[in-house]
Amino acid sequence: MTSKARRLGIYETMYRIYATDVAMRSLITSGKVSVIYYSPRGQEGIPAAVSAALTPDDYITTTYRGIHDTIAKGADLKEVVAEIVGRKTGTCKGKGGIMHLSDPRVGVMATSGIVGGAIPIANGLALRSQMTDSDAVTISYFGDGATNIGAFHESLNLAAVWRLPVVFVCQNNQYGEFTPRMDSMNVQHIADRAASYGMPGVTVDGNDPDATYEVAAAAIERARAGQGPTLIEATTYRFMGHVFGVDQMEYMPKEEMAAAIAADPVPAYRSRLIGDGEAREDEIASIESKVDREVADAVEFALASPVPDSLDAFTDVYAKGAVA
Amino acid sequence: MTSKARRLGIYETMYRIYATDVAMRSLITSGKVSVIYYSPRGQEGIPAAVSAALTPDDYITTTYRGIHDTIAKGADLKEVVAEIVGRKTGTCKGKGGIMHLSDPRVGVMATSGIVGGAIPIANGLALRSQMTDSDAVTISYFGDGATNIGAFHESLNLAAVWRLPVVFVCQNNQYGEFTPRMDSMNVQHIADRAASYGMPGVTVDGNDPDATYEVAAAAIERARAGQGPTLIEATTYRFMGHVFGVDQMEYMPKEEMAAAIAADPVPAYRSRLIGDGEAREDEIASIESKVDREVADAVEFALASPVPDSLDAFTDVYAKGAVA
Amino acid sequence: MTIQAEETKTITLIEALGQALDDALSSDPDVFLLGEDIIDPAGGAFGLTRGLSTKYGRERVRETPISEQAIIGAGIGAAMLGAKPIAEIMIADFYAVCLDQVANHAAKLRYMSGGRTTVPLTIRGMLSGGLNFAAQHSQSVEAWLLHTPGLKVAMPSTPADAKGLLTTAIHDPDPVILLEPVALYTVTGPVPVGRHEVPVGQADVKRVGADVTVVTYGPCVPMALAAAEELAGEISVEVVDLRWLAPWDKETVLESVSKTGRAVVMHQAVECCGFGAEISSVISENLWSVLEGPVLRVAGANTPVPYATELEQAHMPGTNDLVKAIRSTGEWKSRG
Amino acid sequence: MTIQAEETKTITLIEALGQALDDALSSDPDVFLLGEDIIDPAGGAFGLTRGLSTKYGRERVRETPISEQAIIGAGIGAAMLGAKPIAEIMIADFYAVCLDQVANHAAKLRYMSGGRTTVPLTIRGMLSGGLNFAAQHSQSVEAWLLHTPGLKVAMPSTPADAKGLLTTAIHDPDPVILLEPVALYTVTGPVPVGRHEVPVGQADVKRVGADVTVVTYGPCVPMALAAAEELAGEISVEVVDLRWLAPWDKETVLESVSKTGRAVVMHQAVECCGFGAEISSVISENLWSVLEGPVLRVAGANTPVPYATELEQAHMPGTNDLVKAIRSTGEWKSRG
Ligand SMILES: Cc1ncc(C[n+]2csc(CCOP(=O)(O)OP(=O)(O)O)c2C)c(N)n1
Ligand SMILES: Cc1ncc(C[n+]2csc(CCOP(=O)(O)OP(=O)(O)O)c2C)c(N)n1
Ligand SMILES: [Mg+2]
Ligand SMILES: [Mg+2]
Repeated sequence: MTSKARRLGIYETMYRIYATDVAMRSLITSGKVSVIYYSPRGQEGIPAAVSAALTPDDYITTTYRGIHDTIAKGADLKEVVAEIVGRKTGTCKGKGGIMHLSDPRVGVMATSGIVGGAIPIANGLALRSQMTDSDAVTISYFGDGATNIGAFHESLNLAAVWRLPVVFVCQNNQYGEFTPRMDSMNVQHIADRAASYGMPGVTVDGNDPDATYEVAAAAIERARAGQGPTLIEATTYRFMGHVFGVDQMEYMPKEEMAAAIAADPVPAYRSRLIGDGEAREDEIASIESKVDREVADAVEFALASPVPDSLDAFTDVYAKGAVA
Repeated sequence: MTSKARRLGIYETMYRIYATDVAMRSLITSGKVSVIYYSPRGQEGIPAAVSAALTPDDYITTTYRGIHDTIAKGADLKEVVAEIVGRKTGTCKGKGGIMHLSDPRVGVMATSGIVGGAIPIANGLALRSQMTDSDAVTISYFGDGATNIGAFHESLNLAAVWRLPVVFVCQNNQYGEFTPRMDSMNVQHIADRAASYGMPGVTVDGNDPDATYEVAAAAIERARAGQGPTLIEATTYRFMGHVFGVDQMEYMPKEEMAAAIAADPVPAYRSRLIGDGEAREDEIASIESKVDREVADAVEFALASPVPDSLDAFTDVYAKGAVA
Repeated sequence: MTIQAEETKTITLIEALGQALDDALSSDPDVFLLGEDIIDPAGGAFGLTRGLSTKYGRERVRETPISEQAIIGAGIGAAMLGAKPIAEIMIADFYAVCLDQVANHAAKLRYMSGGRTTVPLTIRGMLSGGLNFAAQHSQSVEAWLLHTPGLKVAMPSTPADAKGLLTTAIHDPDPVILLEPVALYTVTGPVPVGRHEVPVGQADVKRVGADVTVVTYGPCVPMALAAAEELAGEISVEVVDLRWLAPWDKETVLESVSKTGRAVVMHQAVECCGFGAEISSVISENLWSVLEGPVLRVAGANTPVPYATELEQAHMPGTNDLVKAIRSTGEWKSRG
Repeated sequence: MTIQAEETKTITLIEALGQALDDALSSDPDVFLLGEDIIDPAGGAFGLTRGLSTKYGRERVRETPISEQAIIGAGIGAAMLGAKPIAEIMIADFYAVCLDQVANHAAKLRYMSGGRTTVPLTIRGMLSGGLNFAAQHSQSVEAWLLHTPGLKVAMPSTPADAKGLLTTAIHDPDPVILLEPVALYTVTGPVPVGRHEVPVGQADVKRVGADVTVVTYGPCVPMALAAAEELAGEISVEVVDLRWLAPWDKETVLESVSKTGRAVVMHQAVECCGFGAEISSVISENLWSVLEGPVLRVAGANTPVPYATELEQAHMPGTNDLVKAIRSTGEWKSRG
């Protein structure tokens, strides 16, 4: 793939995430749906860049704030929106919601609502790839706050000891709920935590999709080559706070937010691509309108989809049979 | 206190631990008692040196393999032996056994059988000291294997963020049960893990009580002065394997064991003190016989003590009243 | 009813909890709070602790990293030295990440030390359910805790009880866990203005009746009262709100069932191995000869909690389920 | 009895478990083991896995750091991609350090994903108790797991059942937890030489009787058989060994109690909110009209498990307690 195609692809993914998020937020703000929603606004560049270095056979795990990771990995947009609005046609038949989006057909294997909860599982996916000599790589996405929980520590240690083909991507958006990162840890760079495991650690500007791509591609290559895991800290910012519409965001300094919005990765990357001569404004615009239609279709599909049958509550507990 | 007095005190403590361990093992080997027992043989120097830098008002938490830490902190030897052999007169009235020795009168606050389980509690003790402007320091003892469990990570991070007056002393005896340390982690020095928390980390030869004292005293001083926690890795070796009498120790290379025994800290420190002119052989011998009598008395006391009443099983669940 | 004829003010359950914390912080220097996101300006995920860090300082209202094991451990250790810490576990499902500190340490330290150490720690936080928060943020985990001797466990259903239970918990010499039904956070009711306690182990008969006893607690209490109201005239329902789940008020429950001869137990937790089974067993063991029929259970279905409203409603027990169960006891023929 | 008239060999329960692991490793390349200290030369804390790492290599018999969350997570992830991992949790008390992976993830992933992902993981390890291992190494924690929909849970009492349950667990499409009573590790019995399974949810009537049903499992089964023997001639006792606790064999239990009209449930776990309460409730709910008296429970006292023998014996339920309970059912007057 040419670098141009790749970069346009990254932008398209970013825009898909962006447009879906805008649509979701307007569904909520307008009162059309009432759901808990964790906006990825501001973090689009990270999974878009990482996914550009992945194949459909690779795997990811992510968190409640993982709609961007899930879309970037190629999950069906219709199903994603339908799941969040609680429909039978969603990725999880309406049983999971945004905290548990999963689409194993494209490698979205587990989304956890427990901070750090999916990190140990990422190791297991990578272990299976290692044991079956597949060259699939697993990406484990999580937040800065998650690096303070026990499961993070145990998992990075085990991945290093077993040289698992897994890349840990910490999306450092500077906050865990309402807690500024530096109130909860004493290290400037989360990537430095890799040293505890004898694993490489890299900090990259997560709002720079090109830089993020380079770092991710190198780590993924390393993992694929059997050289073991890497911890990537991709710095970014969370424009919409923790839970969209609920979080008052008073704890986020106004100047900090203003600076972050000024560095908004979506328009910034758009301008850069145009500036670099990768595409003309109208070419970008036509990608965007294609995506806008896709998103509009997804929303329409979701809202037109049936709600689940109440009896579905009793299936999928075990492999076979229903329980009462 | 003169350096001579301190060094002789450290040796006396080491010998007290040593003699108690010999007595415990002979009780078991002779079949006089049948109990699970985790021998500290080989690790005597660490708590003996650390305790020389502590006051009776300081606190410790430790593990199932913590009889040496408990004795070094000044717990009543009679009660310690009585507890291990399951008597009513033990530190815990026979309810705890070796995995749960506690003597809050001398600051032995919690002994956990869960790997890493007491580390979070050490923080709490230190927090109370900090909040009440007491200058007490808490020592949290644990093994090398424990540094791979989640509770270790969460606790060191919190201690650093809150600058707690706690010193984490990892007794790196090279094994966790039957697993060599380097099979379970990818870092040469456990002390390097301190960097993840923005906390100083020091590796010291735990078989050298003088070096260990210096390192511990500096860390304790730091903690007392409000400058926060330190992670100390004290390297050592476990002569008797995991559970005494049960562990076949086939997994421990013979040469490694031979080298460790050749460097046995108890006779080595004895010789060093004599060589340094701190005491004559006969003066040391008289300390030893004093301790031997103490240990003999403790064993006698323990074996002569009554077993618990079965109704005691139902008390101490809650503060007041018994449960059925 | 334990609310005395004293001055009261009508406030929400969440306000009552905040008030109990405020009172405790102001009256007892040994009290402090620790937990994730509890400081101002947000003051907790639902604003329960809002204002407290500003009033008492961040030393006594301590924000923590996302480290539940470290949170509980810090609470345990401080409590062992005489503090009265109040640790927040934001949502009850997160007991799964710190159960070792709760069940293997807080619950057992007194016992394992032969009574030499004590853990006067309070742990509190939301019990979710019914909010479309899905399988990992909606569980009622009280049975895990009730199967762990050494813990005291309470769950309020009214603002007054919330204040009283939390106040009692804070000053109790043992580890107490308060599970706060978030579904009831905005419920209002009269709350004593002064210090108010609900003695350990004391249930409250929230409605007196003659025909059937409903034993319940927490978020199901309003449903039980609604069911009782719906059946009024037809069946006279007594509603016992346990409030304390450990230790629980067997006396009050057995007295009520002695009178009615019929009992239905209701809780939001899944049925299998839920607290309802324990209550049912104890009633049967003690009142065999007076029971007109088996103790019935109305509880969550034995599935994880689903996300979409239609599914979650199907999973959760509701007023209708309870009404049906109560009615079915009426069909029993008296044995006598 | 499910043991067929096929070739058997008399071995210990721990050997039977080792054999099931060996057979699975040799017959199915998707099977692998992971856990602490499980490799040679030690082969596990009690030598259960001895020989397997030498035979199958350290890739398939994987020693891990002391990181139970990471162990279970690795098992979950590998299982989601088609492996049949067998993770060891050395002692059941340690579920407290990894309950989040077990209860919030392994148990729920199928459901939360609407059936798109599956976790054919086996978790096995010792259930301690009676060995003077004290409060943190002696707990019977099955009720925590049984209150968590999505898990299957089994406990053997004989070498043959141990082999059969473990074999079934390994090949089951859902997460299965096998709790192995270490007190029975050295018990011997005939074990089928070939592949042997115990179908999910199938109990075994270990002794046929007419007067009283004892429902039990795991370490209490030998006690129940001893009690039955002691009472032979006086009271005819039927002993139902559940083997599978989730899902459990309600049919067999209800059939037995329909016949006897009297039931005693026994387990080593503490009584409050133990599985006995669930069994008791289900029996009462279903067989009210045939019961001659309440279902009785014989269980661990509601205290942490103490260390010294005299204390631990007082805490644990024993054959004598069961005999007493069974005898007490004889005093009931028949209702009929
Ligand atoms: C174990 C656990 N503790 C607490 C929570 C509540 N919680 C949900 S998200 C969150 C903040 C996580 O921060 P971070 O890891 O930085 O991710 P972000 O939301 O910023 O993407 C918290 C505390 C949880 N879900 N799980
Ligand atoms: C959470 C937990 N997992 C496993 C065990 C079983 N276990 C007891 S001691 C031990 C080894 C600990 O090694 P280390 O921390 O190095 O301490 P040492 O015994 O060498 O002093 C293990 C795995 C346990 N007690 N707790
Ligand atoms: Mg964050
Ligand atoms: Mg060790």
